[in-house]
Amino acid sequence: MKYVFDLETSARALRLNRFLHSLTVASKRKLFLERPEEAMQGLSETEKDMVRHLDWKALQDYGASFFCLEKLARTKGVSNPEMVAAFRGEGLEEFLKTRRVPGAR
Amino acid sequence: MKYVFDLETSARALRLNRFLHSLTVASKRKLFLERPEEAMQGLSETEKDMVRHLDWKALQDYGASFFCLEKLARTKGVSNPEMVAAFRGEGLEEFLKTRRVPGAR
Amino acid sequence: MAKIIGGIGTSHVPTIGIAFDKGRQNDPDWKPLFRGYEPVAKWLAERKPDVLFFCFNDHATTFFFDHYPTFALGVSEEYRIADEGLGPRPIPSLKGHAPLARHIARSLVDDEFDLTIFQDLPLDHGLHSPLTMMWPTKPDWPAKVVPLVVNVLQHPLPTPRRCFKLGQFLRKAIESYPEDLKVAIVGTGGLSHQMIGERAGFNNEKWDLEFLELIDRDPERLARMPLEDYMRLGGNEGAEVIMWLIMRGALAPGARKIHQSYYLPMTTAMAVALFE
Amino acid sequence: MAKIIGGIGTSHVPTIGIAFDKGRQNDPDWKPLFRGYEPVAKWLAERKPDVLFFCFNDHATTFFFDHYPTFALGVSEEYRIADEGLGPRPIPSLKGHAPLARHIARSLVDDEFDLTIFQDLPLDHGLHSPLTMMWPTKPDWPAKVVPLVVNVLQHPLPTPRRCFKLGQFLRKAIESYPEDLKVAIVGTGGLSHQMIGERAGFNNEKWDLEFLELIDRDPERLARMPLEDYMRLGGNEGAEVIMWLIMRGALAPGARKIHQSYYLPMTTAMAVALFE
Ligand SMILES: [Fe+3]
Ligand SMILES: [Fe+3]
Repeated sequence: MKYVFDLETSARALRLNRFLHSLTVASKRKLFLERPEEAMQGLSETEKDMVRHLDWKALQDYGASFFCLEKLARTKGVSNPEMVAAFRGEGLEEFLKTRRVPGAR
Repeated sequence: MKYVFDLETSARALRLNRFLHSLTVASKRKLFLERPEEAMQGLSETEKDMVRHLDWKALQDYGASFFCLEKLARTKGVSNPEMVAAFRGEGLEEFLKTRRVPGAR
Repeated sequence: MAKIIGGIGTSHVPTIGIAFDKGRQNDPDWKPLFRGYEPVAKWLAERKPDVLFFCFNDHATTFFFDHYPTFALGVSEEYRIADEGLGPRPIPSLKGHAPLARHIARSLVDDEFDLTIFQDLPLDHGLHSPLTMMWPTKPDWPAKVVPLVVNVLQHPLPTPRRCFKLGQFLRKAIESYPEDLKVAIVGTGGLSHQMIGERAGFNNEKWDLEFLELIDRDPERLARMPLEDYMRLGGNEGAEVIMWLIMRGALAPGARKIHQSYYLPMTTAMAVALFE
Repeated sequence: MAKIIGGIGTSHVPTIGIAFDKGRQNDPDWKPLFRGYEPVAKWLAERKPDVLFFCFNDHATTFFFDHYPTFALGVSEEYRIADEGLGPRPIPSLKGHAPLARHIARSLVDDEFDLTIFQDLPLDHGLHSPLTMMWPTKPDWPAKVVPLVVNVLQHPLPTPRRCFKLGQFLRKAIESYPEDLKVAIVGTGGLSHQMIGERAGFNNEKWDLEFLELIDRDPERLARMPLEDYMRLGGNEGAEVIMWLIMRGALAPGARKIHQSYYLPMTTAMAVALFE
């Protein structure tokens, strides 16, 4: 898989990415944190499930833009290295061992 | 006055044009027709007054885009020939006399 | 390979769509307009293009001035009908040819056209007021569209030369699409009209007829004309005919006009022309 | 006449902004980064440009994929700080140089760049994470910005050659502005990083240092490289360094790099370079 965010991917995952993007709005974040199921109305069951479990790798493979995923990560207090580790199929600690300055995040 | 809708005009009248443009949304139109003052919240007093009086010429001179004004005209049941007549400083009947097929509107 | 089978130039006045929706085909005030489109509708019914590539402008309906593109290409499978203040017209949603549109996007961006890409947005009368004059709406549209939205509202506008060049590279883009598709190009807008200022109501039949001649015989000359000349000759809003240049640029240089109709009932000169 | 006094290339990693906001200037993990920006901050304090022209990308914050521009130029007097999921950063709204921006818009559209024009939209860390390393935020920003948002997210992206050419015409646009203004160009992004896929966490220090050399000595060679090479060498997301080419294209051909710093602590190689 090449993981290039192209027009085909963009179209396929537009609804999911729109939801993720909506978390840039404070009131949407609040709703999502307090009543996630209500906030996710309109997503498919597959999409909801990936979001419920913060399954970063599944979300990515489905077509979520990394930059839209960042909005979900910030909302849930997850750092980028945690997401990157998940994409690599590693735990955070394992990933940080490969970095020069593990504290710089 | 050249009446070219350029970036300076666009910036100057952005708030007014945004209001006019919002009338493409059915719920905004309904609000405007039922409770115009509430719908116009956020506009300046000058802007509100021009909208209240459907003062097409003043709205145009202020920087309203013709295509945004069309949204207000449709909402209020005003035809384009009526607006055009107002810009010329004529009444509708007077303007229609200058047209080849006055019924084609 | 995909092939361009012809081109259509047409006005996109909103009242054309309203006249259609109200069934005014035989109203004496509108009959000449409908008659003028009949040869075009017939040509489309016979030649059966798989895709109409539509060059038109949005009228501050879907696109607003806080984020305004010069050229915006639609890449969706479907486009809703926009609400312009009277509710959406009672016509089916448009079907987009997404794979062709995405191919065109890649080809044009590679050839240094700085496109905006849009999807899942509704389209206004700029596209579908002429479309209902040419294509049946029942039981559904007969084929698909690819929409190209052009800025002719907020200056600076693209130059006439840029529009013509875009057409030429659009031809290259379409002809490099691997599937066998028949594509017709539609350029919309004009002819002469001015909706604003003291000169509102302005028309120029002489220039209109000259334009209809030049777009056939000498489009390069139109491409060299500055936008200011279009505004002076055809009215501020009439300058939108630069969108016909995209269509003309996409046709084979030897393409010829095989039909033309011109009708000037009210504020905008309504024209349709067919090229093959 | 306006004059380009120099250029800056810089990463725009969001953690740079967070480190600044948390006052990590002397944290051993961040100190090397802050040190690297000191000569740039000093140069700006001394040379006092009136305007920073910023080439950067939005991160699906203000611009969403339903309407996505290749090149979007901001023409506002002011830009709010965007909320990217943590609330807006505690820094002042940015002041835009609207008259210069509008002049650039006219000049570039005339030179066949198909810009999207935006106004009254908030800007994300792509612009202000590097900005706070170089400019004081108190009592307010010392001068104005003109933002150019580039698509490096949704393929097709503009070609490296197109970016370089845009820089060259940007120079022409700025130099034809009648007012005496000192302008510095900032190109942001990179260096090597990949945030997605099995290769997430990828870096390439060798390529990064080569890039920092070529952007100084042989930008034409960088302009000729296909985007695929940038992605292969610098990672999918690292390909965003094509935005440095806009900056480099806008500088005098004889401009030279007078400072460089490189720091690779985590997932993205952070670099800053100054040209005069
Ligand atoms: Fe129009
Ligand atoms: Fe970035």
